Parts: sequence; structure tokens; C-alpha cells
Amino acid sequence: MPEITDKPVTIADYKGDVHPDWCPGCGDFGVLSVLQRALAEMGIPANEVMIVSGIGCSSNLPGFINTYGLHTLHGRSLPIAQGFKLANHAMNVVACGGDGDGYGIGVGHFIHAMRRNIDMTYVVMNNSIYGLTTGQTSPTSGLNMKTKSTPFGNPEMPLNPIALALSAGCSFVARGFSGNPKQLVEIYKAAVKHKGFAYIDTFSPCVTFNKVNTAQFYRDNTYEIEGENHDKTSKAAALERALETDRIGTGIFYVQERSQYEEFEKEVLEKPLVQHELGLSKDLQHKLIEQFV
Amino acid sequence: MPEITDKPVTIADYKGDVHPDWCPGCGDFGVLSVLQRALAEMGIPANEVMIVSGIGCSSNLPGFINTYGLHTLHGRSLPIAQGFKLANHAMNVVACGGDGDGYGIGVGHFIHAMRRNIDMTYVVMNNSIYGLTTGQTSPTSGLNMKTKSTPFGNPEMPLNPIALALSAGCSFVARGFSGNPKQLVEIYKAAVKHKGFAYIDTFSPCVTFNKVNTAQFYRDNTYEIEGENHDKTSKAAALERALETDRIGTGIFYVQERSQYEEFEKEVLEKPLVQHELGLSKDLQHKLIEQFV
Amino acid sequence: MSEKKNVIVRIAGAAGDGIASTGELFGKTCSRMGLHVMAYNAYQSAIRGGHVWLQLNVGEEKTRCHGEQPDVALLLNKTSPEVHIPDMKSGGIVFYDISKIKEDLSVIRDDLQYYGLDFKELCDFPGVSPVMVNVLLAGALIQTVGLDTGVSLEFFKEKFTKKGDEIVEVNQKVFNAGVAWAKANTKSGLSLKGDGKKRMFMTGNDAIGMGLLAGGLKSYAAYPMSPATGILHYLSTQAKKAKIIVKQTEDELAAANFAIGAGHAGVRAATATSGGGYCLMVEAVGLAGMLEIPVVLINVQRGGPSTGLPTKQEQADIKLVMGGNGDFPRIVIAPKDVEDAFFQSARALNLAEKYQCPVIILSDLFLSEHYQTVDPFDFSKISIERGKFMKELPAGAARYKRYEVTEDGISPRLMPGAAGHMYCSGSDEHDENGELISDILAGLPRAIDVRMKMHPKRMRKEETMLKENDINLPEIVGPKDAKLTLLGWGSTFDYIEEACETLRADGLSVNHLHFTDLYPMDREKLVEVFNSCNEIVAVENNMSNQMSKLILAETGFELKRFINRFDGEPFTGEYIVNAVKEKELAHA
Amino acid sequence: MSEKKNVIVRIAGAAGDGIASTGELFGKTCSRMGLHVMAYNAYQSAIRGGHVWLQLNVGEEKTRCHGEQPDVALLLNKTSPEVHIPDMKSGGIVFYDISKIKEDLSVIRDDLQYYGLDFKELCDFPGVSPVMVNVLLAGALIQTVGLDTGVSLEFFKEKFTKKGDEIVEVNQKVFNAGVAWAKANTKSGLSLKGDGKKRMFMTGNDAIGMGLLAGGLKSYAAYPMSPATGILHYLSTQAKKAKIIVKQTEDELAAANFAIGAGHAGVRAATATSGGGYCLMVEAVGLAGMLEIPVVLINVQRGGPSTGLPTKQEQADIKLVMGGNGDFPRIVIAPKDVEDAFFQSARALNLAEKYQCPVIILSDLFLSEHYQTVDPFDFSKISIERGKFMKELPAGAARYKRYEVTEDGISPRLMPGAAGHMYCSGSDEHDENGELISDILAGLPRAIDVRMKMHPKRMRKEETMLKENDINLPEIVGPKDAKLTLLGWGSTFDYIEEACETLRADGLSVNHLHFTDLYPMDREKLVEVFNSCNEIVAVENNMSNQMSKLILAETGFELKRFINRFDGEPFTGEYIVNAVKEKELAHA
Ligand SMILES: Cc1ncc(C[n+]2csc(CCOP(=O)(O)OP(=O)(O)O)c2C)c(N)n1
Ligand SMILES: Cc1ncc(C[n+]2csc(CCOP(=O)(O)OP(=O)(O)O)c2C)c(N)n1
Ligand code: SF4
Ligand code: SF4
Ligand SMILES: [Mg+2]
Ligand SMILES: [Mg+2]
Repeated sequence: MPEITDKPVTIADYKGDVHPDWCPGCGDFGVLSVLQRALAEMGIPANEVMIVSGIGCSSNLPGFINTYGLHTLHGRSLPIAQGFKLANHAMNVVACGGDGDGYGIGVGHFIHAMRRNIDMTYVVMNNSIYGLTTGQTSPTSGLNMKTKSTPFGNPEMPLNPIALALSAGCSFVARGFSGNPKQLVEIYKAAVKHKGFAYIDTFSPCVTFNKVNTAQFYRDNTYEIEGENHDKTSKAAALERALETDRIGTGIFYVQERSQYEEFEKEVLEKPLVQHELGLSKDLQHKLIEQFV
Repeated sequence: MPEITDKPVTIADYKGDVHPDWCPGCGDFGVLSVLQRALAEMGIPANEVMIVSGIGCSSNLPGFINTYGLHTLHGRSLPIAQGFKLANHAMNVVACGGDGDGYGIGVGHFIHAMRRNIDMTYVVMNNSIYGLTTGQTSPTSGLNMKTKSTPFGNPEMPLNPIALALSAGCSFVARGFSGNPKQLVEIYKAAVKHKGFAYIDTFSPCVTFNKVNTAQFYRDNTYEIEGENHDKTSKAAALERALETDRIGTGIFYVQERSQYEEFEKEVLEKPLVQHELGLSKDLQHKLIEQFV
Repeated sequence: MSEKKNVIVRIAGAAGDGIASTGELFGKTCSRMGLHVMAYNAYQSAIRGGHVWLQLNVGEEKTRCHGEQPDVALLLNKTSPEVHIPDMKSGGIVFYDISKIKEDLSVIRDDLQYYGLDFKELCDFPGVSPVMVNVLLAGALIQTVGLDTGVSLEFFKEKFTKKGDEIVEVNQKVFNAGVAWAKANTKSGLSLKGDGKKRMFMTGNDAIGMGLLAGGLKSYAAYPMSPATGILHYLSTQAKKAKIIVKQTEDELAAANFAIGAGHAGVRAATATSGGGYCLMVEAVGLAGMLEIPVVLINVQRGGPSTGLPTKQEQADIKLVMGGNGDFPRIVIAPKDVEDAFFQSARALNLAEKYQCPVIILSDLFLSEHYQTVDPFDFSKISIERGKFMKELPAGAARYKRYEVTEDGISPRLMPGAAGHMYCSGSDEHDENGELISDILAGLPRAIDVRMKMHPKRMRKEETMLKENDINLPEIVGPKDAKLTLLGWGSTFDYIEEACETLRADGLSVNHLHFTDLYPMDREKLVEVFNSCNEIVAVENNMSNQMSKLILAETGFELKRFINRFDGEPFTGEYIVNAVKEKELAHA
Repeated sequence: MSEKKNVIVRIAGAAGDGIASTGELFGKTCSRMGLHVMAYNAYQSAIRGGHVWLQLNVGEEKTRCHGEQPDVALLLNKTSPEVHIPDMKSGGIVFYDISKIKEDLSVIRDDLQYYGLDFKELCDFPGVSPVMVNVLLAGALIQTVGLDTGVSLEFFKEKFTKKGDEIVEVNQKVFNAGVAWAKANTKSGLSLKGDGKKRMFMTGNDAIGMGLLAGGLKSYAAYPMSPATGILHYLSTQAKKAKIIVKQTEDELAAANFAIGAGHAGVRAATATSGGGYCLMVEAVGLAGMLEIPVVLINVQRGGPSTGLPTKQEQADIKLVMGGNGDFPRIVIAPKDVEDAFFQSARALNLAEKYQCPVIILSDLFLSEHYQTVDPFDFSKISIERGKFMKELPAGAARYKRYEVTEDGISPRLMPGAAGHMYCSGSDEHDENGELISDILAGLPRAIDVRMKMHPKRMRKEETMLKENDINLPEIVGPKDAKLTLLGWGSTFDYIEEACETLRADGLSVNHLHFTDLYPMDREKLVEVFNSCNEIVAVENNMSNQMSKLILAETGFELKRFINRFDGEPFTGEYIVNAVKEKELAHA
């Protein structure tokens, strides 16, 4: 019987050496532990995971989990993660970051990553505020919310990231809440399993700078959509729930089975690019030359 | 009786000195002439119009019309136009450009301008191709379409810009076709009149590089949504039409009456910023100092 | 210690322990008494849990430096003793919170006076919360240092008046407990007397913000980024009062271009960010150069490269702000201190309009975030000059040419909106009317001709700036004939001054050559200045001597000796003095 | 004219008139005969309607220049005569389309031979379309210049074989009509004989693309931007064959970061753009510097600033590629010609992996878009060296440290995925394991210590590059002891060479000092090189002498005399020769 090779994966494998420096009570602790649990429960060895983040409190996550990690530039986690994934598609790639990172400065990449549909997971830790820069308005801050950069109230309509993702052609759209780990862990597992781009908006309250969108607020205003027999194969149904204004659904809004990007490149990606021999065959060299003669 | 001051505005007022250098047959000619007609028919003096574009064939438009113009950077027409508008809200500001400019490199600004809802108009000349750079795939190029940058076919799902705009909270969402000037001119007029951010995706075929999305294609596949009693106050109805796959609606999809951005700044914008006296009153100087003492 | 004219105080604890509010209480008590304060804030890129401290150098005369060794420290958390006790001056006083710090501190060092305060015991009255321990310690501190505690009590009143009388009273009570305790238990002999002139206690970011307002700013767009965010925060609160638009945009690309749009419309516009965000503005800066649009861009430098050291000091973005594709005119200004930051910000807006080009202010974390006392600014020194800007043309004026070729390179600028003179400004090369030559003309003789007029026209502005003496030469402070000259730029002014004073007191012959205007450079005049110095040593808060290289590239004058600091900390006078001595740079 | 070894041909018309395809037919006829061709394409930023021309210099020996005055011209539209006839060599031959050009051309100039061809009359057979007039004229041209028309006929076969035999035949028939007409009507006396060695006829962009493939490129991401788009087009067509990923991204921010992600994964990755797009990559370049990720960035310069002259030539992005926030190591290479572009692109990938840093290739519109003949590349000269890259660690290896401090500044690099050695790379300052020091440690003694190790470690790579002779010194071509040295960089190599040859033929004593590696610079060795020259004149395709300033900043050596061109055109040998003579730079 195999012993060493089949050592079961445990949460302990995912525990990092560095203690998270988030404020006590920050929602990001919950996201981190749910992510660790999800990956462990799926039996994915920690070395086969690459977590790519931008910049923000939430983007510090890769430093606190024992996988490979890349902590990059504000707003740029997605292009880096996509470049990485296509270069080594044997790895499980998870991008993560904040609402400012993903919906503010990074929203262009957000839209295009979704229509591109590379097989990866994207977790946005949405606290409706800019945490790391000490509390400015974010794209999901409420209308009229007072923040350090909007002392007279936020004049902009908040984004509806779920609706946006659905419109952008995302093949897996979900929302969770770090204060509901039971549901969240199942969402994360389904997301990692999904073939294609899986996106999860995750409420992760900032206890220090956002006194509106608190854990209590989410406990009071969210409901689990699976409890209402939500049809996750229907984009119309998903949009309808996304546009609800009196309550906030959590769960898997939409799943579409469509070709992940890698299938368009199947000849090239028959094995991971990192495993290709470098350099050209004599024959190919010849062909390249011939084309110009 | 007033004579000179009430001189009626005519299309001739909008004719520029520079002859457009678009390829003969390019859809952009139609957009230009409809825009000229709409502005003239609304009686807006040409000097009260500022047209801001990015870079692309379509973005050359401001050079060909006798208004104020700014021909800027690829993808950046919207932030520049918004900065301009809030600085001089007495002007009518129209931003314009291509699908690459607006939905590719510029899509982040597109999303945020919509939720911000500054009172201006945005015309995207959508030809589903990168024209000026001689024919690469654009965010609205069809799946599997062969272009110079995708000789094996485009592997990415095209964007649905109407759905995106609706999800981003745009308060006026429309689509037209340069080959249907009768409808287009009405749309443009309504857009310019609309208080808030008005967006019109305008099919404007590239005769040189896009052999799929031709004028004939649009003649064959579009229909006018107002002909079907479309309820333009309903976002759900608008989304439903936006997501149609068997035919393409043109017309005004959605209009929402909501505060334009300027209303949040009404004290500041009681008159255009450009008309403010510069420099601080003694009293204000004193207040500024006091705060730190 | 009773004759000392200054006291160095350090307040340390975890992020979230109230360091900033304690500092404000202490600082404002000083500034209102007419004392001088210079403070430095050491923090990290974590909202809580990092170790944070604030050092304040308080003096009866202008303090140039936050100083090295504290006389008094106030320690609020467990990490504090090991970090700060070694730094203290011998005989110094340490106040600490015994609920957090339980060990015997004299084990670390036995030449200090330690006073542990027990909050629970001393503040056992209703309405009190444990987070107020900093107020208790502040009371002890302020009493011990010999400040006027009445000024502090007054401060609570103002600060908390909106929160209600109870809050005011509880704070005052806790504070008084600290005062009483100190009266009973400590003896410092310290006493600081202010001149009674109330001073402002503010940061460089505040001063930049206020300077922009004074200079007629009307539109400000920014995306948050440390250490530039303070400007956004300040201006946001002033927006309604000053009738300006302040817009937090979706990113820095939008911020810079938003400001450019406003500048083109005819209002004064600015944006601010730090290095990483400035990278995203580089394309827009070139656009402003090409379209000849006035705009002020503020880069508050921090430790790099990349995300680097977001809460630490470096002066290493000169190469960045000198970049861009192709050649275009620009001005780069690095203010030397908080007061200068105010005046330079107003001046930058004038220069931007006069030269219709981007003006870049290079601040840095130290200058922008340190608090210090400054005399109230003299607004009358600022006059708003709009250069060749016109809101209208006289009736019957000839067809307006936006990019008219002129001798000084500056074209008359007509505000968009005027009837009959519509023009289009294009980022492609264009002729005097703004018509593009790239589209169908490029390469044809006429287009070559246009290019050969327009490109030099734009670049000629840099010559005009120099000719019209709009670019200040570096200032020489100290004896003209000194044997050693310390050359610095931007925020290091006070530190270098402090070092010079110390070195001169030690009998060395030194002076100080300081750049605030970095670019363009007047080669001839600068070489003359350099040649008038004996031996020059460049002092740069970076590793690669970016300013020295710029000087060399622009003037041919080579600096050969350097004092660098790039560990994330700002210089101090002492650091520079030691470097001069260690490197035997000066042979007295 | 019969003894001439080269012929200059110009083909002119509107965008859309088939200039490029005529050029290809002509060029390939030459290259397959074993002749040498150097071509320059003049076009504008409009898809149709602009005036476009292609000039080809064909010679029996290597041609270094597209030349100034054409011997033969082929004019396809109305604008052509006024633009091109004045440029012709006296006695030259002009073919034109009489359906478009109706006036009497001898009015413009009477020392040329004019031949108007009437397409309708000459090609009155079925299947023919009026757009084929260029094929008719090409037939006349090729016959007149004395080329082997059989080679052209063969070319049609290949080119149109997919479109069917009829298309091939019609083209051949039209072509033959032109040949026949020329035989009957013209007398040029021209005749060019090739050496029979088939050469490639390609652009610099093609060569860069092929060089990247030869160097082991696996991931290419880009956003279209002239004049860099050709690389994207070339690589797209090769993607399946070469098993690489080619991704057109949503913008340049994404392109650079996509490449960085791929580089970090462990494959060779590149991106290309022009100046405006490079502005958007500046932040990412710094990220690669900080995370020590190999990546190749190609900036194909065009006329600036801003959108500038998108279809015109300039070399003015040195300051741009030297920018970024803070200091980080990098390499900048500017290939000197099409062949060099091939080898440098492969080399750049090696250097990027060896030094784990960004490597920037500075090409320009001229180099990247001009067609020329080149001998088939010798792929065996390229070897792929991956430096300290490891796919795995031996079992039982000590805990891996991604950013181990080493003497040469380069840390062993482990491919992500290996079991048991997980690490996180962060763009904040970090320790050897990658752990950030900015979050809760910055300012504490341990963090200062880490910073003072890591920052110099990274910067040390630049010293290592020089020490290991990985940066090539500029090449000296011509007599070592010449009185005058022309200094150039990048794509101007052949022009300067041509100028040197001409000047030497005129009895002047000149040589040529050419930089392909621009940064880092080895000060000592360079100064030695400069000092070995007598008088140096810098030749730069920009206004502000960006390279000369970089040389001054990095080596202290000042260039004082300059030949600049910034009208949008590339240099020509003649232009440089004239400048040398006019400025009396050389006193023979
Ligand atoms: C280009 C750039 N701009 C700005 C910043 C400054 N910055 C760091 S984090 C952040 C936003 C943080 O908000 P979010 O992404 O929501 O993350 P959170 O801290 O709330 O988890 C900003 C603006 C930066 N690092 N880089
Ligand atoms: C930053 C930057 N990247 C790339 C380019 C090159 N470029 C010019 S226009 C264009 C796209 C044109 O497509 P689109 O916006 O759809 O306009 P169209 O020409 O089709 O009207 C591109 C990529 C540029 N000018 N600037
Ligand atoms: S500031 Fe907010 S988001 Fe950041 S760590 Fe603290 S609670 Fe979390
Ligand atoms: S290339 Fe296409 S978009 Fe551009 S001008 Fe021609 S037809 Fe119009
Ligand atoms: Mg957030
Ligand atoms: Mg387009």
C-alpha cells in the first residue's frame, strides 16, 4: 500500500509560517481559513497551488498560506495569474485581492479575464472600502457613504459586481460571506473544481474602516440562494437575483459549461509549457527560414 | 427682432475643414454626419460642443467636425472628458472612439464613468476590429473570427457591451447603426438631451478589415426595438434584449432618471468652474490657517 | 538638563494604540504655546499590529530635525522596550503602561528613569475605557516636560466637543490623573517656554494641499496611494468651502487624465500619487506635454522599487519623472520643507499655466507625512498669473491658431467655448491649427516642415523658462568659501542644515548647496555655482545618486563623493555629521 | 548607367494601391536571384488615402541604405508626381499609370524618361481587374531593371496557389504584358546580376520574432501598437508550429504582467509595444526587477512625444526605458540591424534568465519595419542558457530561499510547483524567504538590516553583468586612429557605415563607434574606448541627445558635437555625409 505518496492532505499543510497581520476581527481571517480548508478537503497538495494577489490588506493573503504565492501590483493580479496559468497549467491558480484591487483599478482585467475563461479561481475579498490605505471609498461603497475621501458622502452608485460578471460572460459566478464558512467552503471547492474562470465575490468585513458593511450587516441581510431552489444554469435567473435590492443572496449564482481557454490551445498545451524542451528542431528552423526566402 | 444672435444652427456650422481620411465606405462617415445633424437639429452652437476621443480610426472624428476637439490617448477619452465636463459644465461634452478604445484598453473607465453618471454622451464606433492598427481582434470580434492577431480564430467570447453598460449602472443605454441614420439621429439627440451619462454603441462597419460584420450583416440582423414596444424604463427588459442571440436590437434600451453627478456638487458648480475667480478670500485663508493652529 | 533648549520625545506602541492622537495632543500643546516641533512618524504597511512610533523634537527655537536619541519616551506596548530603550539618551525618562509591559526594564539598561503607570488603579472612574491609557501617559509626559497642561485641557474641549461634554470631561479627567501622578512621582527638571505665538502644526501634505488652494486649484483628481493620500484627504474636507472639485477616480490613469481634461478646459488642476501610481501616469504626462495643457502632478516618493517600502522614505523617482516617450518640456520641483511645500505648490500652478506644460512636484514620505510647526503662511506672497491664457478673443480677431509658433515657444491659449475659434488638439504631431500631420501627410515635405517647427517650438519652452529666470538656482547656505559643500535636494534641507551647524560648531568649514528646482537646468549658471565651491559632497536619500547623475547629464559637472541613505529612514543631522566624519570628507 | 552596382527604385501611390505587394514581388525577385535589397516604407497613420511609398535599394553587394535619389520610380496615383519627381536622379526612369496621372510630367522636370502605361489597353483580357495596374507596372519595372522575370512568374505561382490557378495565370499575364511593353519601349541599360544565393527578404520585426523563437520563447503577450505589431502578427502565425502561447491582451498593462506571470512560472516570456504602450508597462518592469522575474520587453520606438508620429522614425525612448520608481537592475539592448535583431532577441532571453531581471530591447520603426535581404540565420550560434534556474531541488535539500543573498546578486531560482519548498514572492521589500518586511517590521532594526542586504543584492547584478562580460562594449568599425569618430546606437548602424565609407572615399579619416548594449555601462572600459578616439560626433535620431546624456551620466564622458535628425525620417548615409561636411565636423 502506498504510504508516503498518498499522505492525505490536511489543513496543517496549508498553514503558513507568517502570522497574518490583519486587524483582529478582520473578515480576511475567515477567507484564509476557508480557502485552506477547501484546498485541503479537495486533497490538492499545497505545492500544486499558486496564489496570486494584488495590493491591499486582502492581497497580503498569499504570505499567510503555505502554497506558492505571488504578491504583485495593485490591480494586476489577474493578468499575472493568467500568464502563469497558461505557462504551467498543471498548477491550481487562485487569484485574490480586494474590491479596490479587483473592481476599481483592476476592473478592466476582471472583465476580460471572464470572457477569456482560463481555468482558474478568483476570490475578491469585498469589504466595500480601501482598507490598507486607511479608509477611502471603494467601487462597492454605498451611495452617500462617508469615507476619508468622501467626507460629504460618496456620490457614485456602487458597482454590482455579480451583475457585471454575468454580463462579462463569466462561466462561474458566486458570492459568499466570510462569516458563513459552511457555505463558503462549498463554494470555494466548486469554484476550484470548475473548468474555466470561477469568480467569487466574498464579503469580508473591514472592522476598522467600514462601520456600515459590518459582519452583523451581512448576517442581517444575506440569504442563501440555494435555499430557494435557485437555477444556477440560468443566466436570467442569476441576473434577477443579482439585481435584488432588498436582500443579498449568497451562493453559486451561475455556472456555465463552456470551453475553457486552454482547449483552444490544446496542441500547444498537450503538456505544460514549463515542461517543453526549449529550442527549435532543425526542421522548424528550416521552415522558419524558408518562409522568407 | 434679434438677428445675429438667433442665427439658426445648421449642419454647415458643423462641417470641418479637414476631409476625413477614412477609407471610402467606412461606417464612421455615417456616424460623423449623423452626429453633425443631431447637434445642428438640436440648435446647439458648435462652439458649445467639446468632442473628446481616444486613438483609432474612429477617434479621428474630432478632427473632422467644426467643434472644439481633443484627440487624446488610446483608451483615455472618458477620464479626460469627465475632467473637462466638471471644469466647464456649460459645454456639451461628447466622448467618442472605437471598440478597442472603449471596450478593450478603456473598459475600466467605461464601467466607472457609468456609475458616476456625469452629464455627457459617449459614442462608441463599434466595428468589431482594430482598424487603425490594420485588423487585429477586438473585444467585440466574434468567437473564432480570424484576424491578423488570431490567424487560428479568436478564442475569446465577445463582450456584450449593452449588457455590461446596464450592469454598470449606466443611466442611458442605446445602440444604433451608422447605416440607419434615421434612427441614429434620434438616438443621438435623446442621448445629448439626457441628464447623465448617455452611451450609444454604434455599429460602424470597417470595410477594410472586417469582412464578417459588414453593413449588409447589420442590415440583415438588426431590428428596431422601439418597433416592439420596448419598455425603456425597465432594466430587466433591457437586459433581456441585450442578451438576445438570434437578432440584434437597435434603439434606446434603457433610460433611468437619476441624479447626475453634478447635483452632488451643486454648491461648487453653481457656475462653471472656469468662471470662478481664482484665489482665496481673506476669510477663507484665515480659516485654512486656523484649522492647524 | 534644565538649560536645554529642546527635548526629544518618542511615543511608541502598536498600530491602533492611539499614537497619532497622543502626538496631536502633545504637538498642539507645544505649537499653541509657541514652541517649535518637528516630528517623524515610523509606521508600517499594516493597519493594526505593526509597531509604530512618533518622535517629536520640541524646542524653544526652530527644530530642524526629529533628532536621534529621545530624552523622554512613552511606551504603550510589549514590543516597545526592546526597540526604544537602547535608543534613549542616558538619564532619560521612560513612561510605560504596566498592564502591557510587565518586565523589569532596568535589565535592558540601568541608566534611565522608568515610570510604570497603572491605568486601572489611577483611572477607576465611570465612563473610562482602557484605550485611554495613552491619555493618562500623555498627562504624565506633558507635565514632566514642563508644558502648560491648561493648553492640553483646552485641546480636549475643541477636539471632542462634537462628541459631547462627557467625552471631553472623561478625557480631561484621565489626563489630569496623569498630570497629578507625574507631579507626585517624577522629577525631570525639564521646562520649555514658548514664545506665545501660536503656530500651525501640520504635515507637508497639508501644506501642499493648502498651497494648491492658495494657487487657485479648482480640480483635483487622485487615486489613494501612500504617502500621497493625505493631500486627497485634506482637499476632500476643504472642497465645499473652497469650491473645488475633488474626485477619487478608479485608478491613476484616470486621475492624471481627468486633471488634464480639467486643465484643458481652463481651470487649474492637479493630481498626486506615489511612484507606483506615477508609473501609470507617464503616458498622460507626455500627452500634457504634447497638447500643451497645464497640469500639476505630485509624486510623493516612498521606498522602492515596486511596492517597495510603502511607509518608508526614499528619494529615488527622479529617473521616473524624467521619463516618457519622446521629448517634451516639463518642470520638476522638489520642495525643501513644509513651508516651501506650500509656496511651491502655488507656484507650480502658475508655472504650469505660463508654460502650458506638466509641472511635477517631487515630495517624499518624510516631507509629506512628518508633522512640524510652521508660522502661519503669508498668502499675500502668492499672486496668480495665468500667462497667455484668454477666455475670449476680441471680435474680429484673426482665425485663432492654438499652436502658433512663437519665439518663446508658448502659444496664446484660448479657453474652449469661445465662438468662431473652434480648434482640435491632437496628440499626434500637428500643425499650428492643431491639424494632425500623421494621418495623411507624414513624410510629405509639408509635414516634415511642420514637424521641424512644432517639435522645437515645444522644446524651446525649456529655454524660455531659464531665460526668464523662472527656474531657481540652488541656494547656498553658510559661508561662501567653505572648504566642504554638502549638496542636497528636496526634503533633506533641514537635515543638511542641522548637520552643517553641528559641523561648523565642531570647527569644520562647511556650507550647503540645495536644489529645489531640479529641471530644467541652466548649465552655465550651475557650473559657475559648482565651480565656486571647493569640495562638494552629494547627500542623497537613495542608492544610485539619481540627482547627481541628472546634474552630470545636464551640466557636465560630476559629483564624486556621496552620502547615501536608502534603508528606508530619512536622514538626520547626526547621520550626516557621522558620515562626513567617518568618510573623512572634511579635513578641518 | 550600365556599370552601376546598385539601383534605387521607388514605388508610390495611395494607401491601398498595392504598394506593399508590388514591393514584395520586386523584393523577392531580387532576393531569390541573390541580390541584396534594403527597403524603406514611408506611410501614414491612415488606412487608405494617405500617400505611401516604398523605396528599395538593390545591389549586387550588400546595400546599407535605402538611398536618397531613385533611379527608377513607379507612380500609381495623382499625388505621386509632385512628391517624387523632384527626388529623382537625373536621367532616371518614371513609369506611371495614365488612368490616374494625366498631366504632362516633363513640365515638372525634363531630364527624366517618362513612360505612361495604359492598363485598359494593355490588359484587355478576361478575369482582369483595374487594381492589377500595379502588376503591369511591376512587369515593366522588373524588365527594365534587368531582373530575371522568370523568378517573378514563379513567385506568383506560390503566392496565389491557394487562390487557384486562374488567379495565378491572370497575374502572370498582366505581368508579362508589362514586361513585353518595357522590352518594346524602354532602354535603361540597367542590369543587375545576383550571386544566385537565395536570401531572406524580411523586416526587423520578423527577425525579432524569429529570434525570440530561436531563443526558446514560450509565451508572448502583446497589445497591438505600431510599429511593434508586426512581431505579434508574425508570432501569431507561428504559434501552433512553434508550440507557444501568443495572447493579444486587453491592454499593455495586461500584456507586460501576463509575460511576467509566465516568466515567473518558468518559461521564457516576452512582450512588445511602442513608446506610448511602454509607458503603461513601466510599473510592471519595476515589479519584474523587484520580484527578480526574467522577462523581455521590446520597445519599438516611433516618433514622439505622445501619439506623435506613429508611422515615423525616432530614437527617443531611452529616458523612458531607464525610468521606473526606485532603483532596480535592468539591461537595455538596441540591435543594430535586421540580422542583429534576430540574435539579440535570442540573447535577451538568455540574459533575462541569467540575471532574473527585465531585459529591454529598443528597436525602432525603421529597423522593425524596413524590409531587407539577409543571409539565412545560423541557428547554431544560439545556445539556450538558463542560469540558476532549477525545476526541482534534490531530496533533502535545505529549506529553499528564493531571495538568498549571494555575492553575484543572483539567487538560485526554483520553479514554482516543487514539493516542500513553497515560497511567496512579494513586491514589497522582503527577506531572503520572500517574507515582507513592510507590513509589521519596517523601521525595526531587523527590517533595516534586511533592506540593506536585499536592495544592494539586487543592484549588484548590474556589476555582475559587467564583470562577467555579458554587456558588450561598443564596436569600432574602420581605422582605429581615425581623426573623426561617428558614434551611433541601434538601428543607425548601416547608415553610419555607409556615411563612413563615402567620407573615407572622399579622403576623410573617419571611423564608427557603435553601441548595441546601452545599459549597464562599464565606465572604465568605455572611457578608455572614448579616449582612444580623436574627435567624436554623436549621431542620434532624436532632438535631445538621449544616448549622449546617458553616456555622460554613466561614464562622465561628454559628447560635444552632434548630428541629429528628428523630422520623422531615418538617417541616410548621404544625410550624415552632408551633415559632417556642412558642420565642417571633419577637417580632412
Ligand atoms: C498603482 C497603485 N495605486 C495605489 C496603490 C495604493 N493602494 C494600496 S492598497 C489600495 C487599495 C486597497 O483596497 P482594496 O483593494 O479594497 O483592499 P483592502 O485593503 O480593502 O483589502 C491602494 C489604493 C498602490 N499600491 N498601487
Ligand atoms: C497605449 C496605446 N496602445 C496601443 C495603441 C495603438 N492603437 C492605436 S488605435 C488602436 C486600436 C484601434 O481600434 P479601435 O479602438 O476599435 O478603433 P478603430 O480604428 O477600429 O476605429 C490601437 C491598439 C496606442 N495608440 N496607444
Ligand atoms: S484595515 Fe480593515 S481590511 Fe485591513 S486588516 Fe484591518 S480590518 Fe482588515
Ligand atoms: S480601416 Fe476600417 S475603420 Fe479604419 S477608416 Fe478604413 S474602413 Fe474605417
Ligand atoms: Mg477593500
Ligand atoms: Mg474598432
